[in-house]
Amino acid sequence: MLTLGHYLTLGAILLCISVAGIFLNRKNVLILLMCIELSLLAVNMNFVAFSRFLDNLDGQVFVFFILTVAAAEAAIGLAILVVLFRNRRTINVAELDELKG
Amino acid sequence: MIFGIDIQLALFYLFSAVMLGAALAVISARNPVYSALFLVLTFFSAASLWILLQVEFLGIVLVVVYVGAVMVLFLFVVMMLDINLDPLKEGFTRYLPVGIGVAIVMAGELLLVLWARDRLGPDRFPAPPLRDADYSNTRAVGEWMYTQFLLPFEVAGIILLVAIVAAIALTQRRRSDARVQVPARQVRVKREERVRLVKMKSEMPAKGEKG
Amino acid sequence: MNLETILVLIPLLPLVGAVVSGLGRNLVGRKGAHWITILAVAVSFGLSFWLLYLQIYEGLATQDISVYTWMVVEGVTFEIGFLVDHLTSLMMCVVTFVSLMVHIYTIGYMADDPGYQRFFSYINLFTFAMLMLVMANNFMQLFFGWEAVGLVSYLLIGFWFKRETAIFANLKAFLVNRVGDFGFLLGIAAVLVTFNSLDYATVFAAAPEVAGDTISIVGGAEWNILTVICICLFIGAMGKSAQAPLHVWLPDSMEGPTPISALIHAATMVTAGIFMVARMSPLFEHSDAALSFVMLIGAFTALAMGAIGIVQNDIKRVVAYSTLSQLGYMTVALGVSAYSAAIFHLMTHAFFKALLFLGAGSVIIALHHQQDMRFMGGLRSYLPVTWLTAWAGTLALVGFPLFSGFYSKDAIIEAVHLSERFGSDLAYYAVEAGVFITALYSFRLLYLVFHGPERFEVVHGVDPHAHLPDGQLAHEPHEPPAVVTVPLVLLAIPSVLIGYFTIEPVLFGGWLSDAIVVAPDNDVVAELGQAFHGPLAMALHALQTPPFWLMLGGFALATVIWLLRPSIAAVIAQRAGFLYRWLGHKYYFDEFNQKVFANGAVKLGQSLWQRADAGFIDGWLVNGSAKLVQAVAARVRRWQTGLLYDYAFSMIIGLIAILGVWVVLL
Amino acid sequence: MDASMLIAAPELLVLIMACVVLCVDPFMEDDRRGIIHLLGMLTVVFAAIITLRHDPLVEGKAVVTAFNGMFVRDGMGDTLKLFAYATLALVFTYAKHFLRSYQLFSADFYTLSLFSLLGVMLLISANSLVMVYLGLELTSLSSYALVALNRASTRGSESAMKYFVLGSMASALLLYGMSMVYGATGTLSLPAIADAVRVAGSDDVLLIVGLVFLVVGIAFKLGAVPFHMWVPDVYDGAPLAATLFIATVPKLAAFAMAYRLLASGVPDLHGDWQQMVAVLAVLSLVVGNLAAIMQTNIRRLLAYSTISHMGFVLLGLLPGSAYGYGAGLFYIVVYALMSAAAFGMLILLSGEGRAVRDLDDLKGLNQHNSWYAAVMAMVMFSMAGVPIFVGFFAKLLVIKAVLDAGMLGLALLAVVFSVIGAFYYLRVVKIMYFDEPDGETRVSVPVDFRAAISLNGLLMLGLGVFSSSLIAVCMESFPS
Amino acid sequence: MPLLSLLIWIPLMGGVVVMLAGNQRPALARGLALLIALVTLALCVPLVTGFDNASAAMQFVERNPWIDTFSVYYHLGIDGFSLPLILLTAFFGPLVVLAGWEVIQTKVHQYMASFLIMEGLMVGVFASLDGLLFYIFFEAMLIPMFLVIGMWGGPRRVYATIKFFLYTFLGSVFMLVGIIYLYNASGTWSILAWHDHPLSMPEQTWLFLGFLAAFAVKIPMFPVHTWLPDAHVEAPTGGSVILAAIMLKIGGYGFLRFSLPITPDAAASLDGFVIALSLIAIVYIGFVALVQQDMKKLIAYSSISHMGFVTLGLFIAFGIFRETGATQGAGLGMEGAMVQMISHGFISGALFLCVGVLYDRVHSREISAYGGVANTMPWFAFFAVLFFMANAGLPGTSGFVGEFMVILASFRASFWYAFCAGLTLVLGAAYSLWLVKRVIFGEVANKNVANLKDIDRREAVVLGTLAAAVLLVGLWPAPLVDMMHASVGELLRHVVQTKLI
Repeated sequence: MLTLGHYLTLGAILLCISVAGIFLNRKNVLILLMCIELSLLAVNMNFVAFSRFLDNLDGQVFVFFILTVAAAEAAIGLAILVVLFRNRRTINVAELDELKG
Repeated sequence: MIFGIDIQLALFYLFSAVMLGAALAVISARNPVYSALFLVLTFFSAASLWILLQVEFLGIVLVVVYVGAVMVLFLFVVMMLDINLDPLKEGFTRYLPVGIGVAIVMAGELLLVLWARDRLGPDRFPAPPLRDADYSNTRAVGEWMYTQFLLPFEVAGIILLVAIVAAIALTQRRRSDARVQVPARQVRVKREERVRLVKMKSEMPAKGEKG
Repeated sequence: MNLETILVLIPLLPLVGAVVSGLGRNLVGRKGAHWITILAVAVSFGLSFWLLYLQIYEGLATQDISVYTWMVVEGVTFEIGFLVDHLTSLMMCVVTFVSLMVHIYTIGYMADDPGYQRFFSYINLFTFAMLMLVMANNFMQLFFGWEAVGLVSYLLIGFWFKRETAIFANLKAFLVNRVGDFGFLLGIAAVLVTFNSLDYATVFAAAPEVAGDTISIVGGAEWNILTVICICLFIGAMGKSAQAPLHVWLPDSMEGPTPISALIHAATMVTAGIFMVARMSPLFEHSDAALSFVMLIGAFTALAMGAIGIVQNDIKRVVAYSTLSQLGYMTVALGVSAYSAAIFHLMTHAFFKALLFLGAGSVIIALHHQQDMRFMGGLRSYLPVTWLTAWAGTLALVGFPLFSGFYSKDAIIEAVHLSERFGSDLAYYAVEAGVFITALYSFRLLYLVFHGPERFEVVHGVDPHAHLPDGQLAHEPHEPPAVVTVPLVLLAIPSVLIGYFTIEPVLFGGWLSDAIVVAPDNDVVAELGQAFHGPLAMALHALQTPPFWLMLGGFALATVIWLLRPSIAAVIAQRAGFLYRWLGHKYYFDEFNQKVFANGAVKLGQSLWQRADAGFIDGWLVNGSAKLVQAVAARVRRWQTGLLYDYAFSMIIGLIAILGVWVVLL
Repeated sequence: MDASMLIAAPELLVLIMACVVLCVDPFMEDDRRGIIHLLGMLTVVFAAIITLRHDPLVEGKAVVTAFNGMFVRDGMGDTLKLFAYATLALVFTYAKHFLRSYQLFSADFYTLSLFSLLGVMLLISANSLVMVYLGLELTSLSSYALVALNRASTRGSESAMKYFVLGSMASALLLYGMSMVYGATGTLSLPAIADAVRVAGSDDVLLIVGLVFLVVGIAFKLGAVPFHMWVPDVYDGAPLAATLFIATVPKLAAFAMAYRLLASGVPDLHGDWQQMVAVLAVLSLVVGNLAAIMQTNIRRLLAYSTISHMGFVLLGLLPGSAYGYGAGLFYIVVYALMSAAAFGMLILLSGEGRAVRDLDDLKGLNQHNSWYAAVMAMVMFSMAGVPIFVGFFAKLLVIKAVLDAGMLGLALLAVVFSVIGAFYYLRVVKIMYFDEPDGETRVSVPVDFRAAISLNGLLMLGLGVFSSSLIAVCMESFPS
Repeated sequence: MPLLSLLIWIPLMGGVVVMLAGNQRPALARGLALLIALVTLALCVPLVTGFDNASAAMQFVERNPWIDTFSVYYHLGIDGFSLPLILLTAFFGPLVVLAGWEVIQTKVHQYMASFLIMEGLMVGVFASLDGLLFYIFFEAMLIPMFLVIGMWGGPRRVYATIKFFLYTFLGSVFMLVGIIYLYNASGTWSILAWHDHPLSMPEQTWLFLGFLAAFAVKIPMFPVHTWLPDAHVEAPTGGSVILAAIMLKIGGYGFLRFSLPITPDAAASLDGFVIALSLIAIVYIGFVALVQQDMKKLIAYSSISHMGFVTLGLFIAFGIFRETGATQGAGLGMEGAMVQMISHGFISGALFLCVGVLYDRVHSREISAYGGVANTMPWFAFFAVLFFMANAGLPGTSGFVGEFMVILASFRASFWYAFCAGLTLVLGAAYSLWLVKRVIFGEVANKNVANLKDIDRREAVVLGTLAAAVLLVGLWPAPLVDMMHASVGELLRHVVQTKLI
């Protein structure tokens, strides 16, 4: 029997992977952006599952918006990345420490 | 049920495994291009899972929007930036134990609460009924979205607009060697700047010139 | 002019004089200053004397008037007011008379001093303060006068404020007095608590009622409240009247100009304690313990301080120790309830001691401020008036029959003899021995100063104001001007005579009975009175009593040692080295105080300041917490590494923690 | 067209004007850009007028909803919006000077700010989880871009990157929480969620998990410890104009978000979120104040001080009473004004091409510019919570609310840490007043800037002395 | 005429006006400041004449709503405790202006404005009957003082002024929590209503400790006194004067207004603690003062020691009540404490002015930098000795009255209280006169001293006025204490009545 729990578990694990990715990745900002996409996917997984199991469309619509926003977010994120790269000639996470303390 | 195996369940496990594996590969691949490609795989698997749940519209959108647009954008940027790949993976293994530890703790916590008290079982969330053949997920979502979710829909549009504006504002470079139009100047151009009226005395030989 | 106005005027005139001559010193000039002040004191004296006259001949009743209300709190009235009874008017006359003499004398003594007006201002102020003290009708005003005389004494001891020794002495005097005042104030507090009033009249009237009351001070031990009050008050008297061990300031106070040594540190201020105890007799009479204490302290002072006088070389110091010793006599008298004897001795002592001091001053002027007796001798011929008056004073001091001191001192000795108070035997031996010692140092002084060989040489042809080494003088000594000698003479007269004429009324005639209360059991003076058959008879009778012979013994010994065989002195000093040193160091009281109290206080203060205040509170607690905050802050700040994954990590840890606590644990 | 448009008229105006600015910009020459500024100012003025106008539909009802219950207009919302306009007007006034002197004066800042304002307004009026999310994203995305606005600045792009990554991560976590809440209640509408929770009771584990994630999202937006790490870096790295914006307007929205999600959404879980919020508040107070002490960089100092202020705002939320929310609202409004003045001062003092960063740049300000020193001093004392300045009343109300709820320990902790905090504010005053200046700082700002900053500084005093009405407005925004 | 408001707002607004005079016209700033201070002082005349000594009720009451939402009122009024302190404040206004007349040459307008604003705020503290209003004045006062010390202070001024600010701030926030709690419990900010509001013992204890934190720091009591020496040493003369003469009194006033009547039962149970601290202050600080090398520090420590009498006098009431079962004597202690505050205001103010006179000439506060000042400055020496004598509690000066009353009162509670308090007679004299000995007396110690000029007319007016005040209170304290009787009676009524619920 495929239950809601299966999907939620999947979402949870996916979230953990993405979160782990964010701080395990010390070199490439791009990967961070991807991790964010992953975590959004985890959320979407939850919404979709809930939506289905509750038989309620709100969740699916929400997922749609999330996807839209995620696209916008990716656009801005990449734009910032480009600016960053132009300024620093690197996207190494470990070198982004001019601001600290 | 085929051979005592719940096909749905089997497919779920299959796609799940692929998805999680791909996700792990995303965060651990040496090359960001691979990461991006693994991400694509992840999304594909997710889309499959959703379709398994009969959420077809979103499954399609995921593939179209993500794989078709966002991931391509990613790849595009990866290529454009032309980053030196070799040193980028240092430190990954050093912090791996911590990372895995934290991830496991977090996952453990989440799963513990999700499963421990068995609140997610069929009693509360019965398995969704299979849709009728003529049921259109897309139509249902669409109707719901354009009525009930009108305002969010508009706002989502605005967000996309902002993304455009922001992306342009950030990345557009004014190159000194490029010939660009300046609309402001074009609009505000005055007649005097374009047409030069020269008043000249008519050149007529005057008789009384010497007179 | 009604009586009240007069009473107010008596202390007020000197105050006005002091203010005018002090604050307006440039306005009135030197002459103006001494005229104003002398006039003020003279009028005061005249009025005081007139009061006395009224009391004696018109039977003027006791005056208890209130000048103004200082404040009223909780129904307790604090007032400024005057109580004038026989005791007061006697004191007023003594104070104003001696003061007047000193004022006049000062014109000569301070003639060259740049602080001339200031000096007059001070002694006028002193007269005011002393009058406030003796005329007070309540404890608070008494305390006011008490401290005010202390202030003036402080100012006058340090009159020559450039001298290190002088300003050391005045500080010391004030502080030691303050120790006494501390007790005094506690006594006043106890009075207020016990009687709910500070008025003499009320308090004395209520004294018998509270006689049995007790107060618990240490642990459960109950003390008789009146004993506590009296001992506290007497501690004040010990300070002011320089009773051991609070006597240490008096010898040092000789740093002040000689006129004030006469006025303040011999005749008037130092007797304030005696006056006070006599005034408080209605309280003291209820406490045998307190009286015993008074007596023993007095006896010790009388004997021990006199002994020091034998080895002193400074002329003023000898007189000062003699003052201490005489104050001891008075205190002993108080201790055996012979209050009137004490007052009587106070009066005679005021005259002859002022005389002796002024005489010493006269010598000092003549020798250009040389005070060391080792550089004197044979001055008899140069200073005849001084010499004669000094003899008169000395004879009064040693209690030679018919001289004033004889009557007062003999009365005290007899009273002690008669007393049955605890410890009175001891006191008796002490005062007897004291007589011998008194004679010894008194005649020593006379011989060293006026008799024997001249131990100074006159160097001619140097600037008369130049500072010469000890033993050298720029010109021959000569008798100072009349403003100096006239007061000597005027003081010599009462020094000789007043005892003879007043012993009967003051001591036995009940003259002071309106002020002094003596329980019938304790009344040794009355007992004495039964054996009294007139002053002449008393003088004759004295020839058969030990004091007379002891006095003669002292005289003889002094004559031998310091007049006939001066070499003996050195031999004794060598042989009795230990005793000599012991006396020379004044029983090491000063050293002890300096080491334990002065240095101790400074050390304690230092360590409290450096260790507790700056070290612990400020360093540890205040700056310590500031440092702690800073250290923690520096650490907290380091968390902000600037690295994205650390930031993310922090968020995740936060998330995990909240999840863990609220979802898993709860 | 139903009444929805009327109810959301201010939002519509802002949207339209943002687009107008966007379109007008290309047709402007550099020296005519003042028009953009004017348009921006007009937008906030008219938005304020529209908001203030008593709409017949609104009249008589405390709360009206629109767009199928997605959008809600109530007293708190209007108050917050009005103050958002006011702060934005200040931001525009101050920013104009900065942008001009950095050659950044284009429509970008204005459009992005206006879009962000729109996001703020939507977030304030959100009545559904989806609207919360979208409003938040609209605000955030514009903010990310604003931070990176100075494309030549390495600090700017670095901080934008950090802000972006962490912000996106935070929204993902928030979304995860929303999904859980959705799963537990089956609805996205906040009032419906509240009803569902009331029925279901508070021991639903899904709900609690969701709540944790919601709180994390809110904490990030407010900049509460340990989700605060972006704050100092962004405040420091962003162009001053962007910092000025980020430090003010979105904070109002963050408060609204917290209120909408926690108070309107899950009031019956008050017992649970109260404790989480308490922990966050305490951590913010402690870490914010401590970290600020060691700063020599005034922007970072202000950033950490913001974190500690957010601790106070969270304290205001704690009691879960109308009074507490009112106190929180008052605090956040006051904070926005103080923050605007503080960063405005930094812009004022930034010379040509050199933005103020070090505390030492303020050295001896009193010597030559005593009025501006006084303004800054008033702001600092206000932030420190010294009476009569308005910051004191903000702290007072919050502490009163906390005590109302019987949390004496928290109140004591708050006041003790506000004393520790006072130290670094005093240091700023010390530098301005007690130190000798290195040289004369020339202040060359236009008159509207001078007027605005003076007014802003005087507000610290004026709102303190006449705090009555502002307090009343904030308190009445939450009918109890 | 709203006299109290005028007394608050004339100096406050006057300060702003003076500020407007600007840096370029110091003479104008000085003149304006003096004028405003004198006007304020003149306004005290109707205040005194209109004051009814016989009434314990608040007088000159003004009450207007201020913050409706939580019933804060602009509520002013004075009784026998406030009036003398307000008079003291107004009295010092012109003196401080005069004291800074020539010395302050930089930013004169800010200096004068700071003091005027401070004056207004201090009057506000003494006149407030609304708890929050009180707190606001109480705290706002820190700001001008912070600036005064920091801007015109000595070399370590920054450390001193920040320490001063944070110390007092830390103390007072606890009080803030306390008064908010009271408001929540009682629904009003009215201090008078709080006096009658019943509270349980734990509540009272906590509130008492909160108030204690604020007022103990302010007054200051051992062991939270260490800000005072630093602040005093670094402050300019005017700052020291105001700090010592008036600000410290606010702590004592706070005890009278808050601690005693609002939490009488807690005060009664903790009186031993407070008294112990007071006695430690008197004795311990006496010893510490003895060894100070810096004149201002010495005076500062002596202030702490003297303030010990204030707390002792206030809290002795409980001991007396316990010991004797009656309040007889308690009033004496309280009035003694009040008199001590007023008198210490005069004396310490005068002493700091004296040190200021020397400092202006020699620029050193070290005792060892002086010696034999009397030789070159006889008039100064006269005043200095007078004030130091007053500091040592000489009868006839105001310094005596308060100590006298408190010692008398404390004897009723315990012999040992009186004993320890009485030690000040010796210690006070020791440190005061030792200083006099080293600074005023002796041979001219060095060239600086030899070149000293005696006080000029301005300084003479300032010191002379203070001398007159010191002597007046010392010789005739009746008018001063008469103001308080009714209020003390009222306070005692609150103090001995339990308000436990």
